[in-house]
Amino acid sequence: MSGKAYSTAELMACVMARHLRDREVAVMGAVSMIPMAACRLAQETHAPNLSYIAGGSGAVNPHLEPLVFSSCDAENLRADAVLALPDVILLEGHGKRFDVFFGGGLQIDKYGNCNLVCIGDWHHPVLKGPGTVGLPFLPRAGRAVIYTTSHNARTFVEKVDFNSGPGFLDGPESWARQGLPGQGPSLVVTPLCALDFDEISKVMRLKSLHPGVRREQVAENTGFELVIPVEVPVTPEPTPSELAILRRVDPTGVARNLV
Amino acid sequence: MSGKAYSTAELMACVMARHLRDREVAVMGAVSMIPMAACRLAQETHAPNLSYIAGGSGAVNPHLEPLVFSSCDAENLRADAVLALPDVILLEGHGKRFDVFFGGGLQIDKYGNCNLVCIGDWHHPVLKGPGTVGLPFLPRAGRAVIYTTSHNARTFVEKVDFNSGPGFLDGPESWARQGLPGQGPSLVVTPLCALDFDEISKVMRLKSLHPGVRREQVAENTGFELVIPVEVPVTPEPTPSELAILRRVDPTGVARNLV
Amino acid sequence: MERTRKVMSVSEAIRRFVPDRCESLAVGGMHMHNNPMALIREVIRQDKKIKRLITSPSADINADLLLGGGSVEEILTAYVGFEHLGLAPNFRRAVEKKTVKLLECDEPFLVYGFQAGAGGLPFIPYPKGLESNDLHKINPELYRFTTDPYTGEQVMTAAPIKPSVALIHCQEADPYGNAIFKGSEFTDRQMIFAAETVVLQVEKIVPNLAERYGATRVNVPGFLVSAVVEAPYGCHPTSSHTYYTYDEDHLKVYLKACKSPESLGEYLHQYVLGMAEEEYAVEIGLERLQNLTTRGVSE
Amino acid sequence: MERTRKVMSVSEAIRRFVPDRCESLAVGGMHMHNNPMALIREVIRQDKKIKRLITSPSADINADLLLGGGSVEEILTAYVGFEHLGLAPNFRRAVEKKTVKLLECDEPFLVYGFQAGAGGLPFIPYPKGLESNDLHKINPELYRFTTDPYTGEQVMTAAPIKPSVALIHCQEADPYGNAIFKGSEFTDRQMIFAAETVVLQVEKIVPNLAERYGATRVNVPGFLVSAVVEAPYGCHPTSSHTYYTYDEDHLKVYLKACKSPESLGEYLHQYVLGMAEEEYAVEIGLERLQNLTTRGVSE
Repeated sequence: MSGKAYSTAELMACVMARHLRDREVAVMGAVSMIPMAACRLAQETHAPNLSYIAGGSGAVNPHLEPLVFSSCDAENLRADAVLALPDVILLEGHGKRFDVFFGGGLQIDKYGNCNLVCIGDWHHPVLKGPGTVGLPFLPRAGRAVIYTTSHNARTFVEKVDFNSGPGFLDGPESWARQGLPGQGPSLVVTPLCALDFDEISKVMRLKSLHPGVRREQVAENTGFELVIPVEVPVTPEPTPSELAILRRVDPTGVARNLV
Repeated sequence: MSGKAYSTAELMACVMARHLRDREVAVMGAVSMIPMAACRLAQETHAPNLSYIAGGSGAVNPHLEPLVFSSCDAENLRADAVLALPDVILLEGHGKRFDVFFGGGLQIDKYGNCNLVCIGDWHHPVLKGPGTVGLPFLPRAGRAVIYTTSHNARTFVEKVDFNSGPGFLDGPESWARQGLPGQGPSLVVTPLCALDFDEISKVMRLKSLHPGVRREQVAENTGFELVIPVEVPVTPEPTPSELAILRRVDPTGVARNLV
Repeated sequence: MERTRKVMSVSEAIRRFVPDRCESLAVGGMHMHNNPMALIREVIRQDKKIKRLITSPSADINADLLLGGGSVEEILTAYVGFEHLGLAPNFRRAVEKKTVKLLECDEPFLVYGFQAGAGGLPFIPYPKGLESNDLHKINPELYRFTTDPYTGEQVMTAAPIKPSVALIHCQEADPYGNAIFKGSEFTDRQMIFAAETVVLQVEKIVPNLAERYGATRVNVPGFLVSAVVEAPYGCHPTSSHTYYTYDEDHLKVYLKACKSPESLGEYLHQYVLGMAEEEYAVEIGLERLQNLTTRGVSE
Repeated sequence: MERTRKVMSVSEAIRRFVPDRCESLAVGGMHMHNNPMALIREVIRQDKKIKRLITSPSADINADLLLGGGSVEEILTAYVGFEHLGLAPNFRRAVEKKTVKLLECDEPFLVYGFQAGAGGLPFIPYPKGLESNDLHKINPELYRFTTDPYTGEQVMTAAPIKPSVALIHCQEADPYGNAIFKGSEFTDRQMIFAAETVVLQVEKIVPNLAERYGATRVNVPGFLVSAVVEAPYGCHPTSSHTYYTYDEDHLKVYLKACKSPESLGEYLHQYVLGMAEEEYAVEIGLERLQNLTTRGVSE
């Protein structure tokens, strides 16, 4: 994003941070540099009582400064507390402990289902993904926040080849039938835009366009028909104070330089 | 036990200690001063690789010196390692982790079943006992060692009013039907004698008489018909070196003065 | 914006977080150790009604005092006793006279149950052989059976336990509820994980707790804790691991007082109802408390 | 009598405790941290056949190297990858070319499974909603269903996992196998509890471990451990929490080497097959290893 005072990753972090509320508890897995920066940003702005858990490390409220690549890194253990991983998994199953669960996938479909398992048929995969780890817990979280650094039609597909991180499943009926404790996916953050989900159809909906991005560009890079409201606002740019915090938390650009 | 160089409790500790083998793992609950002394004695004599866990404290190989009353005492945490109690419970369920489980009861019956729940009918108890805690795990231990400081016909009954710590259940058939990982009760230690169980009938059997105790005395104080072999040896007295160790471990007589 | 501190007085904590009729109250501590007595005395003072009292696998005066001085409809427990000091007088009397409904269970029922409650697990199946005792016969509501889908065998189950409120003692906490057990954890950390609301009493509030001990030792996360009450000697007459040992003489005074309703009433007046919790330590005597020293663990 | 020390060389530990055909081998470590690489390299050197490889919820080079250089029939895993460095080349190739049988599961299947294996529990039922993904459809042998006896609903289950052998890295241990994790435990302690046999590699043997740190921090009991191997920098190229960080450059060398069978063969010759494990650190370079410093956690 040459010419801008901020990187796209920083904008994405701001979008996520603004979505988090005070007193909430968030959790994230591997490759979560942007969500981690977002959580620290939220804590330093409007959500001082936000708690977050950095994946497999079990660290509760890692102080970062500096943010590092691996969510399991010992650097995260400069924190408020540390849980053994089985305790984190226990809390993920509870259904009322985590307000926000950050997820993602090689594929993400129109109902917010994620796939980290494979492209193609599981028995004869075109590409074997790494595996789904904790994404099956998504339906037990208050809200799922989905993010990806690649917004294209290969990632955003009509239907995931393998559902490893459930969103609204096959749509509103199948979701309602489950009667799950969480509200399902609530926000999707990409390098092009922010998206949420239509309340009735549960289909992904354009929420705001990042500065300089056209709605056609989003539609072209999405492999299914998005809900696109008549008026789509522009994602507010990072404020100077947001940027100052992000750069203190991430001085080496671990998150900043991702996109 | 006036006139003797040792107390009955010390003799009981020696009987238990001699039963423990090197490399075994033993576990015990509350009010286990004699078993704890026995474990330390075994470690200091023939079983240096014995491990034992002091009840709810989770302490692995408490060093004692001095032995204290409560198995949950912080004093036990001078130890080799400490497990959280849920981890101890997990290991108790495994079926191959603990070779010896020390148990006891308000009532003990001829098949080695123990009762810590109530005397009389549970719905209208004559006496409400404290509760059974971990005794239901007895059938998952390699061997159960049962002990009591009161050998009388109220404690040793034909059939427990409530089976809260299973021994050989209703006898050999019901035991065999279960196909459990452990060998069942293997030793009973009282102020009068040591007992084991007949291999075929699974009924409690007199194994050795403590010095000065007559077999009639045991029979009179037992509320069911014991198996009594023709030859019953006398329990070997504590050796001077056993006594020296016990008194180093228990300088204030916490176990020694019990009986 | 400022982070919100959770530090408050014992009376405020109980008033705000224990409903007047509490659906289920879990009390931490095991045997005569780490009983959250400051909180429990305040529950009696504020005359809270407890529908179901839930204990650790081995309760002591934490449960017995509530049964003697408080209002408890039913108790889920695997043991109430005073270890080498004998049986629990109010527990025994209440059960024998049926003034309390006893939900009697074993230790794994509680441990598995807290685990299931904490993890949203529908139940925990028992290892084979644990159905061979008599507990499930008197408790068909608690203990049930289902099919092991891997072997086809019938297995006994423990139900999830989710206390409405847990009263727990930790040795130290920071103002945000991040806390540390300095000795044994018993099942207290499990109770924290399983409960809807957690009130912590601590010996000391340590603002830089994670920095001081290393965050890896701070294994109670503040987001599970609603209130932090600083109550030095708040476990008396039980011990607080690494801080002080139990007061055996006082426990004997208590056991003796429980022999008659009159003497129990006097005990309750002298140590519970007739004062604010902040006056308790003075009533016991500071010198006496300071003499309850432990030989100390290798910390 | 003397207590028996369990300290031995890496070659002796693997020779004695990993059968030539190992029914199931669990490898500890998560992502690029605490992988027991000294033990894993020796498993390849000694050409052990592994029927089933079992990983933590997120495996890395621990599994990928065994898939590339060893003999693995099937793998039970929830993730093999290199986090921000990309996909796992040998895992991906082996699965796509079907040279390994993949038992794909999710993180709770492993965590619940180790729990059940450690505790003799016949299975663990999943929280509701975790059956809404597709994993159980491809794995009906692993994921099954039974009835919740409290609600009558169908619930999905995880099977117990009991590895024959677990290879685990702890930062420090005493000569009897009592050990300590100085950073995150991941699922390594669970693997220790679930496995039949445990081989530990440590950065340092500390004879007075419990005295030094306090016994409450020593949460791996020696009676579960068969062998203790002192292997400084034995996690390289992954990190050992609080000791050193991962070697990103070496991991990239590895990933590049995996692009062809020839270059993988060269890598294996240079770092595994062509030397004893004791020479590995010298091959990497001591100065390089010493530069893998962490900023350090507040311990």
